[in-house]
Amino acid sequence: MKLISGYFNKEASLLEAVKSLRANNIKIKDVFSPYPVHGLDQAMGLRRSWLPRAAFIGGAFGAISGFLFQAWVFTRAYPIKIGGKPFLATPSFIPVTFEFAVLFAAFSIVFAYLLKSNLGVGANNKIYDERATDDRFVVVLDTSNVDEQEAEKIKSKFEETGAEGIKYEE
Amino acid sequence: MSDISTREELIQGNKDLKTITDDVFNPIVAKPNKFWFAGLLLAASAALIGVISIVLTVWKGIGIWGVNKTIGWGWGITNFVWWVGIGHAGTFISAILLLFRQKWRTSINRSAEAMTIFAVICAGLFPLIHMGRLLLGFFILPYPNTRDVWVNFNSPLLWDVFAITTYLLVSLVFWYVGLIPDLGTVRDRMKTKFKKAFYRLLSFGWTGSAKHWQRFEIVSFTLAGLAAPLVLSVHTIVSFDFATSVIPGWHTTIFPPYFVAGAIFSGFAMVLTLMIVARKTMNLQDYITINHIELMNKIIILTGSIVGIAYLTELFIAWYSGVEYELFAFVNRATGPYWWAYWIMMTCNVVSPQLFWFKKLRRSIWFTFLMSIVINVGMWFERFVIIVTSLHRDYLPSSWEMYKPTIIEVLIFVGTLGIFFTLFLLFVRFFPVIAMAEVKTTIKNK
Amino acid sequence: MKSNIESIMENYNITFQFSKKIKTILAVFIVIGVASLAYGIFAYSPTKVWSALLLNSVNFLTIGLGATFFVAVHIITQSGWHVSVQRIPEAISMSLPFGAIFMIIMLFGLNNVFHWIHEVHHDPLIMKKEAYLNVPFFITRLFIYLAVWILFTYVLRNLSKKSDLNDGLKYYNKSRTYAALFIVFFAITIVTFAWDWLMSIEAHWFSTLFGWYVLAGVIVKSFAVIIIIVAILRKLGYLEFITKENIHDLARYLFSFAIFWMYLWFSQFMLIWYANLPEETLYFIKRVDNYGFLFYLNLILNFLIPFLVLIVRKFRRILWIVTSIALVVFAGQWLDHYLMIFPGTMLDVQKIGIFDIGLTIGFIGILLWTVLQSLTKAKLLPKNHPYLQESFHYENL
Amino acid sequence: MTKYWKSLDGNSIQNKKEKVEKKSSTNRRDFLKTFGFGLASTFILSRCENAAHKAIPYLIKPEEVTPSIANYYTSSFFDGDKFNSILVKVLDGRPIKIEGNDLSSISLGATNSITQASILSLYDDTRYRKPKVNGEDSDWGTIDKQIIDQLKKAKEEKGKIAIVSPTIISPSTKKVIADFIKEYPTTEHITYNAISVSGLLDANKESFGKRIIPNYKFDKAKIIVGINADFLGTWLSPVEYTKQYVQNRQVSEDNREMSLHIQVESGMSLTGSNADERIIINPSEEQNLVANLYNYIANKVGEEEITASKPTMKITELGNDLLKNKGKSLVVCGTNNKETQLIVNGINQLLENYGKTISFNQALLTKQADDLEMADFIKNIDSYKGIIFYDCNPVYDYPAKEKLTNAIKNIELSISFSAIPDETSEIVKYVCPAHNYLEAWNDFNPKEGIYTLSQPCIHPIFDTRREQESFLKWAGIEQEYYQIIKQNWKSAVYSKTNLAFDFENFWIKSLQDGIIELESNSSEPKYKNDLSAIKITEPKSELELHIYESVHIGSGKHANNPWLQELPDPVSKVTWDNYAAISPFLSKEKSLKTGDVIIISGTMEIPVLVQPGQAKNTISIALGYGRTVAGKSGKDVGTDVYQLIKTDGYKEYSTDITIEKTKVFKELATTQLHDSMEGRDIVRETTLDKYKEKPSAGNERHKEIEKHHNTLYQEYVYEGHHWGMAVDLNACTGCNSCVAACSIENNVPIVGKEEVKRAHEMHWMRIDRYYAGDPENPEVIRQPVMCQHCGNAPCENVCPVGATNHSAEGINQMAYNRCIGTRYCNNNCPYKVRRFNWFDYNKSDALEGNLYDPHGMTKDLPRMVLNPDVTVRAKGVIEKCSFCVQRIQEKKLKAKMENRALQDGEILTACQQTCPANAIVFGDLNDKNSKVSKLFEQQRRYHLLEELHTLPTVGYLTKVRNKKGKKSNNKDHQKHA
Repeated sequence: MKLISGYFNKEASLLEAVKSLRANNIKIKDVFSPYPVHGLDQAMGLRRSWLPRAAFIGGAFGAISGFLFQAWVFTRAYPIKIGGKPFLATPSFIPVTFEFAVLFAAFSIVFAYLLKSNLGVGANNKIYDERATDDRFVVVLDTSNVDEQEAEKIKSKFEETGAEGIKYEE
Repeated sequence: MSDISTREELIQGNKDLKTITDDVFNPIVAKPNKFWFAGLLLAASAALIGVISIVLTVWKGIGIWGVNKTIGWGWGITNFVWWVGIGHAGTFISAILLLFRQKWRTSINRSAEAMTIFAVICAGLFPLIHMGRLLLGFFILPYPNTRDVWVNFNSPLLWDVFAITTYLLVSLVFWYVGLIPDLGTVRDRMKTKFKKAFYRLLSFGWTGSAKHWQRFEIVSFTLAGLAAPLVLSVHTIVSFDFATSVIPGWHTTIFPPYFVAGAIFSGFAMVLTLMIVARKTMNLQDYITINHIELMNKIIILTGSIVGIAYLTELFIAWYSGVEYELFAFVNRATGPYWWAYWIMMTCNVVSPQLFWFKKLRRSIWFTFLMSIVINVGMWFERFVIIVTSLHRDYLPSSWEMYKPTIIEVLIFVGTLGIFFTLFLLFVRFFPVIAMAEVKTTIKNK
Repeated sequence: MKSNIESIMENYNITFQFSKKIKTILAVFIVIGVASLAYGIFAYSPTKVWSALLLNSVNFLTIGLGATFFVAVHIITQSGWHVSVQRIPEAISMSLPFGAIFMIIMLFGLNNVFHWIHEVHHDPLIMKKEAYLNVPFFITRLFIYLAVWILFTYVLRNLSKKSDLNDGLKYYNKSRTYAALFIVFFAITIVTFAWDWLMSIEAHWFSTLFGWYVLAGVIVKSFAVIIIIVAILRKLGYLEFITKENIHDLARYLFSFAIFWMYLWFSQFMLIWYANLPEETLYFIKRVDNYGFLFYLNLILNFLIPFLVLIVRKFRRILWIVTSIALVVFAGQWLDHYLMIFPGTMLDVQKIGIFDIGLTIGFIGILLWTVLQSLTKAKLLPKNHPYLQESFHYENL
Repeated sequence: MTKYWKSLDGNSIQNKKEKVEKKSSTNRRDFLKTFGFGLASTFILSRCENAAHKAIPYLIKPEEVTPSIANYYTSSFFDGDKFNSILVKVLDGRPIKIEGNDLSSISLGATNSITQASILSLYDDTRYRKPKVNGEDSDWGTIDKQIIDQLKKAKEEKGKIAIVSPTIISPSTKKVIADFIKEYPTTEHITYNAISVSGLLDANKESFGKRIIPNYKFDKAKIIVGINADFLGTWLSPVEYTKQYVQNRQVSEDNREMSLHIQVESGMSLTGSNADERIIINPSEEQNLVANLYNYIANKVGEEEITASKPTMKITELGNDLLKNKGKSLVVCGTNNKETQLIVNGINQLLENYGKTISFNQALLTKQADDLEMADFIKNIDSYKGIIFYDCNPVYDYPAKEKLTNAIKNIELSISFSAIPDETSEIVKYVCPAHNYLEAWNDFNPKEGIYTLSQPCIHPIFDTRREQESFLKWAGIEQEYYQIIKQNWKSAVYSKTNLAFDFENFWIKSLQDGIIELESNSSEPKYKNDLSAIKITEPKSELELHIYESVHIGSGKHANNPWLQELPDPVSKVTWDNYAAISPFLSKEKSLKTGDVIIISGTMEIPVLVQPGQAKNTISIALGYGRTVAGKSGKDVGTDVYQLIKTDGYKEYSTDITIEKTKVFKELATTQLHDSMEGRDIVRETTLDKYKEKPSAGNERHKEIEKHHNTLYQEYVYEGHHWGMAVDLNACTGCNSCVAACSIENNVPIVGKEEVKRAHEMHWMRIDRYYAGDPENPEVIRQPVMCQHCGNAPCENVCPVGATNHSAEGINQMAYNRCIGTRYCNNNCPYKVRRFNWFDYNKSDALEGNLYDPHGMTKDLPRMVLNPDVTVRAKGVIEKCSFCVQRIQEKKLKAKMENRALQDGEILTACQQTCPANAIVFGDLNDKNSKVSKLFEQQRRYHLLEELHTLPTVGYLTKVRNKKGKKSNNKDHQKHA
């Protein structure tokens, strides 16, 4: 795989570069930045993430299962008379139901996020540049299937938008 | 991003991306100073004493505490509520302030969240060790067993189990999700092989990819959305421990929001205590500026006033209710044998925060530090007043008793302080204390 | 986004034009209200009529009050997002004097709704409360509340209006002090107001949370009303500068405070349910037993519907959906007041009928009239507001 | 209530009350058989170690023993002071509980706390294991030989021998002693009572020619005046008197009359605290007051007056009240002053009470000793060659300690029969330990015409021998004491009855009933008296000491019983100590507060207790404390005041003293710190006049509250049983017997003084005591509080593990095994009746080395007293009243096995069963005809803190005070509705 990457030290130049590359229909492999750059996802044309849905599903599952579990325990499994309260003591079940919902929702979204992003203990994702987590912005393009001319164009776009450096990788 | 000229820069010192990284990274690799070691030694010793006291309690029995037939909960649960309260600020800062777009939170949320987690750990200890039969404490979990007994879902103490566990786990996850990018930064800057491997493990393979960032933001925001009601629920449920009962002084409907306000109040005070020390010792004045302190002080006035209004509401309704037990409970608080605790509480929590209406005091580091201690003391006494003065004279005068803690109870409290500070000192040594990536988004010079 | 900024520039000087057509419609509303009132006086007991008047007066008053609170809170927190809609709560807050008039009219009907007024001399429990529950003090309190609230409302409104002409920051900074003072006064008086006018209807009953619970309702309602007015103005062709993000934010607050309202409702109910002390449960027993349907409907309108709909991000960004929910919540809050008042004042179980709705329509007519009238008095966008830009430059995740 | 027995010889022996049938053992063979079962267990018992590990199954099961089913044996308790007819519950060979024998006309099934707790002395770890010579262990052969030698020697030398004992009421023992004296004619039998009534006896002798205590009939009196006589707590026969007293105190809608009780006293006694009116006097005013009362009445009825100075207080009203109730009044006086008692006799005579409320039929025989005889003996003690101490401990409980001690040390032959080490047995030469009363045969004649038996319920645990056997042995009589009793009964009792057709049957019946009451209707003796010679003592103004008997510790004999020590004093609620009770007035004057130590007359240090209702210039101190030789529970607990009793002439229980303040503070272990009801609606009360008008008087709030009883959820409907309890506050005297019974029945641990100070006491029930009104003369009100078994129990809601929940029969139950000890339930209990196991009190913890057992209750021997039907609770769990669920289950099961419905009254809770005041009634609320349901229908019924809607199933009946038309001055706790 042949890669070309452009290095920027300003957020503005990065955005400009990404926009201009996209305007030229050049496919960007990935962009690396030390912090979430505002507007970069629109610039790159990234779709909104579906992750909140994981939270919603997890939360709904947590709430429903939490409530049903309590109701089952109190009315079916082993009904015990407690303080004269009804067996199906709905108000009493709300706090635990709520906690179940939040717990499941939070863990669902976090696990979904880690899995989807291939993050986790022992994950060894390729690091293109160590300064990308510090003060550099890196735009990486895959040039495997790209001809010379196109590659040149990329390079010129990088230079136009003020890239600090350009790196080629096999 | 267009300039919004009216807002001041959140951090000072005209930082750029590089200097921010340096400022946060350097303490991790630098050799810690004497104060750090001295602090750790002190904290760890205190923790050890606490652990010994806990072991003694479990072995000998709760009888070595000062609690008695009338006052079933004393220091133990007071400390529990106090610690849980402190454990509210971190998540409040990172979740609710995130939802309210209060960008200034970025300088303090990392350490505040860490503090939250440590405080919740300390808090969680107390309900466990105050059990008469800690070794059978697992009964409190609803697990299938041959006797087919489950737990009592009516019990607020059980709700606590779920609330505290959920809160601890979600806070931990929330905190760690935020840490991952910064751990990536540390990893990439780390030179020594072993440490690099260590941080590689911790950083979960973070690269800084735009897609990751996009998801990171949405996950953070969703977690904030979940954590915001969660943080309310935790102290609400803690307040239910008291409010569901029929004990005058405990059973009052205002408890849930008032406990939450009180928790945030005390939590911010603790954040201030720690931040004021940390910014000084770790040279973070540029990040945790006087503006940050002022803003936190404003939240302290707000929450302190809410607490104050709640106190007055309780007092008024105690009279208005026409229920003699209610009225007595409050009169007894103010004039009974524990009057001093009540007035410490009143002075520290209601009167003194009002001094922050003066801008000069709000922006005085020393005064703020003093106040943060005062408020923590006051909030400790609030819980003490609620628990002890309500119990010690409830319905039947024949059972009225006095409560005095034993040295063991005091040492356990000291022990949790030790645990808390030990963990915090280790945290500042090995983790980025400031959320670099988030601070980087706020600066204008990028 | 450029188009947005441009349009803002164009709209800087626009004020609302209160057209004849709208006035006619509102006049019809008011006529319906008056007719209903006349019918009510004719057909129902004075207690019922006064109860309905109390419901609508309190509802009316708290809408205006909630708006002032909204303005003040955003000033002291130095918020920016709301600037594009700020003139709407300001306009709503100008209804406050009318609300005050209704409250003063209510003074003539106190005997009909507050049973403590006649029982204070022989009911031993109420006798204990006489130091607080006595008519002169009650009326004095009302006048203090109204005077101070109206005073602050006008001060804040004027400072805001002045900022249009002059340096925004100067007036803004000035208004911060007043806003802070108002908040302090409001925080205490909204609670005592709730005790006076709502809790004391059932003078035996008490709940420490009650004041804050009413406050939560007022906040939710203020967001609902703002959203409704925004929608009306949009319909009439104004406020094109309002972005999806602004709507999203309003919806988010509506959503959050609906949850917060539910939280307080639950806290109050659950604690009373749990302890089951007769002195406290009597309040809920009346409502659950006699008004069961409305009791649960209250939760559906104020929590379940807004929660289930607005939890979806997409829906939070669609004005008509948000507006529908706002209307539901508005109705829900009205119902909440209904449930606070009627089971307490009326001995026999009541049904919501044409009279109640007609009267409310009348009050809504008056409210809209005053609000729209005030909107004509100032520009729709506070162009010198220091955080104006911010209002257009943020995104909701 | 008891075990149903098939009679042993196959004859169906019917009881008077059919449902109560009691075990008897017929003859020696049967006796042996009865105890055959015990051999294995007692063998193990005596070896103490490995007790539980070597249970041996029966090869051939004795027919009357079913493992885990209790047998009840009739017996009698007499400690030389007070008598009680009892049943002993024996389970698997161990006596574990004492109940009253309801066939006894004396106690009618009730017991007092001392009787209840006496079971523990059987298992007292300090008991002598063997006979001792000069403090060294010995054996009976050796010791008998030495003693007989010495006795013979004394006989030859005509040396005097004394048997010192308390009043002996056992006819057979008396016979044995007589036989012994026949053998050794130089022997004298000297009796003394630690708490003496010599003055009363001699006064009666003078007035009536009979030196006995008459039969007081409190139930016949419309007005009772007690003068320093704590007849409900300690005086003579308190259980009997309580039973009588409450008959006229328990009002109901059908019977709205009650007696008027006026108590004249110096210290606040249990009786005084129950009085409708208390008149406070210093001890020195007593005679003056009595004389003036006599004169007032004499004047009205036209009799001659005696010379006395002006009364120190108004007695007109008192006199008029008495006069109004001629023949229906009763004046009793507790003094040991003969003159005073003579005047009291005179008063009763003027009031025509003899033959009506006081009778010489069935006179009480429990105290007959003569102070002068004992004083004389002490004076001449050095002239004796030998002294035998029979069931007494004069070195402790006789004031002339030093003299006695020296004399005993110098005497050649000194013998003590004491079963446990005491001050006397410690210095005698020979200790011949007697059996515990539960191990031995004996008979008693507590009242004229009333004979009772006590039978062994367990094989003697140690190598001990009953006193009578020792006497017989030493007198050279080869006869068993058991046979002597039987013979004696045949001649002395059987001959006077026609209860059975032959003696064996009579004997079986006697054993089965435990009591035989003979008809007796001898005519009342004539009164003849001349009071004119009496010189009335003038009241003094100096500080006086008033020495009294405490309700639980009594004479001090049972001081080593931790159950008694831990029972709170009925009035002061102090445990584990005595104290100098001073009046609030004196407290202010001398600036003394509770716990300050003072020095009395330069000799003894004692902490002060500020006691409302105490006479201003009088300090009251209880006897029975300050034992120097006793087990851990009795030794050095409190201060001994026997030495302050004057013994020249009649013992004087009051004397002049001086006090001196010290800087020492000694905290008293009190179970109740707050004395005021704080104007709360806790105990509801009314006056008799108001009650007569309206039975709901004082209880108006009940209806009001019931009206507002609304709930957000349906109340549970109990099908089947719904257990409930009614407590009559008008009957309860606060004697604490119920607390003792409850603790014993339910294995409630002893925590000791230090823990009581820390409010860690474990009693499942308590008797709350409040004062109201003027602190110098307050009204006292009491309320027994146990778990209220609420239908809407706040405790149940909050237990995270559901360890406490509700049974289908309405009992708030505890699953100890489930409890994790959060104490949340206790916090949430408005009645604060839950108790937490702060430490490992009974060696049941999983962890080692953390036993907390200050009084050795977990040692193998005391542990034998545990009730195996009730779980001992581990460290860290909550416990509380269970309505004696084990008793409920037992009776339910029994009814089921007998295929019949459970009868009302069949189940008795431990507290109910022992209550001398009939204040507690337990039963099924679903049974509309049950006693408890009937009581619940009373308009006096209310529930504690009922406004909380906890729906307790314990109901209280309001207290009614007989206050004659006076305006109630107790606004303090009269709630306006």
